[in-house]
Amino acid sequence: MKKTSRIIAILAMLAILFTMAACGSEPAAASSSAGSSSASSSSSSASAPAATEADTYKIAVALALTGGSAEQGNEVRNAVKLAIDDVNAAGGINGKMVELVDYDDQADPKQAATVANAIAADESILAVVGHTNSSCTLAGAAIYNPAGIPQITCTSSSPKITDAGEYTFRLWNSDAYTAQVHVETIINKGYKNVGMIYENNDYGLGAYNVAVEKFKEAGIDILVAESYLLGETKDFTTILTKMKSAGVEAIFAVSDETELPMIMTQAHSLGFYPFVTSTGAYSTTVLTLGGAEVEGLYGATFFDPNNLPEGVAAFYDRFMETYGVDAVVSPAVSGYISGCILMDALKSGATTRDQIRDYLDSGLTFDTMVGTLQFDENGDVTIPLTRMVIKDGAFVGTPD
Amino acid sequence: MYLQQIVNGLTLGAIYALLALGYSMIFGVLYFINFAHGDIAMVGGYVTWFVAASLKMNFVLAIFAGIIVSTLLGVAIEFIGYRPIRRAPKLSAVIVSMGFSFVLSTSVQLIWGTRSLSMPIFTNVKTFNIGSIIINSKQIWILVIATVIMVLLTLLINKTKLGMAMRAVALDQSTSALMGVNVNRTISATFAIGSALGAMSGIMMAAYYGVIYSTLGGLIGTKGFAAVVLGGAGSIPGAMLGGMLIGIIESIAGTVFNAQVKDAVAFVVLILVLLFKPSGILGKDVMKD
Amino acid sequence: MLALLLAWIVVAAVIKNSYFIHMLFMATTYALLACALNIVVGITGLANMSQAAFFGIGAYTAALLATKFGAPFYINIIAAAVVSMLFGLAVGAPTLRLKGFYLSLVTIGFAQVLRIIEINWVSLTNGPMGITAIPGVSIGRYLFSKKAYIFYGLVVLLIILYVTKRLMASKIGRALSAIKNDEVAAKSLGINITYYKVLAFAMSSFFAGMAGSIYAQYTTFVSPDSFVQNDSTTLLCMVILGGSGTLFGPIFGAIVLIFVPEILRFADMYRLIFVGVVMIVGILAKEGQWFAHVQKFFKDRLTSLIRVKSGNREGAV
Amino acid sequence: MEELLKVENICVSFGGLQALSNVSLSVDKGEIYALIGPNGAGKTTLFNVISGFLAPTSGKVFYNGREVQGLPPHKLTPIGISRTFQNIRLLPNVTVLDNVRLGHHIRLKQNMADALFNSRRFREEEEKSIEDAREILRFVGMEKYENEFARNLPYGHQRKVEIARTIATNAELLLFDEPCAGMNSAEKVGLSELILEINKELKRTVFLIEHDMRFVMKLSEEITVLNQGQCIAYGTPEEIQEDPDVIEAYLGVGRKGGQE
Repeated sequence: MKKTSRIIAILAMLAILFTMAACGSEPAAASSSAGSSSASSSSSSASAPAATEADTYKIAVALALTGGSAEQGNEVRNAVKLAIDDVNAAGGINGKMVELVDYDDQADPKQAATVANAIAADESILAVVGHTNSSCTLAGAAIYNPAGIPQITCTSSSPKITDAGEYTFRLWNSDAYTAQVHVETIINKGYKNVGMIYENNDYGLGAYNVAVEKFKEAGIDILVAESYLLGETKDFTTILTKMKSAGVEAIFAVSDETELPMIMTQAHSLGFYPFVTSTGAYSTTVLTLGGAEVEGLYGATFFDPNNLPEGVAAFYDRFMETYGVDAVVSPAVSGYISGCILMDALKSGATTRDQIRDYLDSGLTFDTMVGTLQFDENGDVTIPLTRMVIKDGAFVGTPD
Repeated sequence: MYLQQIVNGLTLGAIYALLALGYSMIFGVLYFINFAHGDIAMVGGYVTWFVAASLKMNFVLAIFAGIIVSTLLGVAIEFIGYRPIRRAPKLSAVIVSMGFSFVLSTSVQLIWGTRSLSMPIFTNVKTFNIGSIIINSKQIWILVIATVIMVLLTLLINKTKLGMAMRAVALDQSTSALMGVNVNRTISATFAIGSALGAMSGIMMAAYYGVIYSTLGGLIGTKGFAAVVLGGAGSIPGAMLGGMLIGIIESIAGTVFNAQVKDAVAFVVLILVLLFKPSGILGKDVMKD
Repeated sequence: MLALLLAWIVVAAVIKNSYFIHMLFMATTYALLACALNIVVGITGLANMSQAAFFGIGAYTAALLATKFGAPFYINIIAAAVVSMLFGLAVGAPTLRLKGFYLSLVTIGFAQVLRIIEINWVSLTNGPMGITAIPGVSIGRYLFSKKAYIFYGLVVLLIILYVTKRLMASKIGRALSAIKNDEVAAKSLGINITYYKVLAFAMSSFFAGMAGSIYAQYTTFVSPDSFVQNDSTTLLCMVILGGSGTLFGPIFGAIVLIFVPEILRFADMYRLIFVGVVMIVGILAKEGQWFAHVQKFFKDRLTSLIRVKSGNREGAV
Repeated sequence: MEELLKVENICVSFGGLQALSNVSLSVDKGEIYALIGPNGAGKTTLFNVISGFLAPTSGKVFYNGREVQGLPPHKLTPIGISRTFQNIRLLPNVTVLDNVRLGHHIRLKQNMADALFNSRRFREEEEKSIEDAREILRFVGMEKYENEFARNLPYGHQRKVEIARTIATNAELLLFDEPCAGMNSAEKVGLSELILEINKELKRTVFLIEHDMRFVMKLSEEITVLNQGQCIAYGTPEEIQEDPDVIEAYLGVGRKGGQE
């Protein structure tokens, strides 16, 4: 009995291995699409016009759809989907539909490498939007670049991504610029006793370094600066008690939309009411989680919420209606823009991986809802930020 | 400032203690750490959120709903997962409990999404100044409720027939079976009570921070078992003491060092206790055969 | 069994698809880690829940040596193994006198503390950003292709299997299995329990370090996110589901737990539930009596007039 | 005769409970010595002290004139002390032969390198070990079962295998903790013959705990009686049988005399 089951097990293993060998030349069937009939020869290199034989254009999203950063990942995925749906609703491109393939990296670089390989192996995939966390984006870039797949990340801000390779593009601001905007908010308000809370990752550390320098230029020393682990630290009372006893008046918080309301709530429950400006403020999650506690919170966003540029309002409405949510966040905006830019590339006739890369890198300017963007020689963009404040439970643009 | 940090630590400690009690009771009867316990606590929090926020019902009702669901869940898990392998190596039970932890946390993500949700109970916070210390109404509520629960539990264990049966089973299963104790029913009851305490801890945690999120189970879970080891595995007063101490040690460590040391300090305590006094403060001798 | 290994080699040689190459590499790496863990868990019966941490130590060691000193791969793999083993000794020596479940808690605590160190010691580990651009393995002027790493891993896997097999046939293996079966009896026969436990721990972490070095040079990128508690848990499952204490069992476990979730990738989040269910049902089925238990339950309800006395024996072996 | 084991004023207390107080005795080389006493008298505790499983609270143990109290078992077995357990501790999932071979552990010289490279020393040693183990199995009459898993043997046979394992350690002093517990009278006769053979032919000193009075009286040359952690009598079997204290100790706790 035991022996039989063992033999069966061995046979099953052999079956798996040989199946792999047999379909070793076929694309990975990991997509949500119905059929993977679009098998193409494995010998064709990335630049070969393999995909033109397929009846759809495939774009992949490789994001944290579950796990620690799933919130951002799903926003971006939904936004890209919307951009693609727009094109498909209008009859597709050259008569072909655009198909979105989802890959989940679970915010784990090992998984990111796995899905990146799956994408690289699927010759019909033309470009990737992803990943969510910088560590995953870098792990993916190590595979996309040699394989020649254009990659756009919509949320990763690590400075290392700048040099990740010529196929890696970023539609998101660098740490330095973002931090500078927030530091200036505090300086302009005239606060001298400053504290800082930041995520212990490349994003937070980068912002911290910029902030120290900028505050120093203004003659301000940071009294208390503490980092915390994203997704793990939920109790900020210790940090806040320290700040309170140090006499901190203003806090620059490099925190995401989940932690920020907790920081505010916990500060107030200690009877501590500092001025706070934060990178994570512009998100309705902050409003729903924070309620009255986040009144007066400052932030920065791509555009003045009271004065939405043309197209943005429409995008907002559609996004909220399609996904049954009552708000839109910044990653969704950058995700949507990424999707649109890729659609533009396809429309322009760039229908291979290399053609899309060349299109992105051609120095073209893109007219987007956040203004005119252009990828620089490193594949980065700067999206101008405006300040905003939470007033009566809503985001309001503010000049200071 | 240290006094203030101790007050903060005590509040967290009370929450850890409730969770640790469940761990410890289950450890007492089955001799393994139920890794699904933190997730059972989280489910309690989510159910409470669902009833209070989505169904817009009274928060007391919501809390009871959370506790009941967790209790049933705990009993069901014991029945399906642990009872059949009670005599198997403990490592097998540990793996099964990790499997349940996976299933529960992922199910919660599927049902309620990965976004953090705002917990609509105890939102009206007032703060009181006592000398240099500030204490708020949430903290008072948590401390009061936790104390009441602990007193009731102590009475239950020491004064009732069920409590006696639990202690007997913890001491020696086969002998207590011979003495006429229904071992299966007692273990089920232990899981029920332990899970209910866990749910209370999960609900309080969510209420304290004002949000509930899908990684809550794992986060408080680890603090909970650190508290169990510190207090002494299998000991009820030990779990209470351990929880409180972990809360306070965390706050102090966070003050002296930084927030990340604060998050790691529970593990450092765990290791040190196991190295130097594996039986914990109030536990039975674990080195004995 | 030989057939499986042969098939593995043949498949590795034949496949071209980079995704399958990657999957096969991951399966090789995890098989390696699981076989190493088997020495501690399967043969000696100690519940080590920090295998991924040793994997990480190896990976970081190799990453640092390769990036900072440009060390060749053979130095990397040996240094990774040795450093990981030293950590294994540091954790093992003082804690191995603890009983099973306490030991597993210490290992969990160790892994967590290590992770906090990885994240915070930015000057060494580059913190949460991880170490990037780790040079790959090259021999002379030949730079390893991704596929070559499968063979690299297989060579180490064969070494582990050989070492395990030889040891199991020797005094050392008999002592380890005596410790697993009955510590008291082992003691009474003059076996130095602590010495052999530490030895098992050291060997296991030694090989885990090797796996880490291979992995670091393969992915060219390491970060704390890659070596988390879930990985340790999964590895433990691989060993136990595959057949703890057997020579090849952990390889089966690794193959199943690497490929099955991958096949189910289309199922999105449900696959994680599936992994949990595999853990539960796998163990329950393995420990047997599960169906008997269910059957008994209904039987008891039917004949509910008869009171079940001391039902705790129903799970008896 | 030469003194092999000497126990001097041994005290053991667990928490507040005094398990042994001032126990002294001495076992001569080549004799069969018995320790008797009612349940809970502290007999196994004393064995645990002698075999290194328990450090005494105070007092001394000498083996061959060397002070050994508090040494761990893995240091005591090599110098010549080996024991069996009240509840048999064979490795259930290991063959009878390998169980006995475990007794060779301390004298095998092979190291890891020998094992890995299958050196000549390794092969010779392993062959020798198998031969020796078979020899011992033949001696205890268990050679038929060498490939059986220990768990499949009947109780009496398991006991013999456990004894064979202690012989395999080459220890001079063998401690048997209730060797004939749970055996029928035929088995007991066989076992007592075996113990005599071990004593006479293999020249091992045997120190045993036993409840069965007939068994003890027939086998042992000297007896010490423990009650409630104290020595209450010492002497030859004849002297013990007539000692009023012993009779009272046994009657006082009911029918614990051992006749089942």
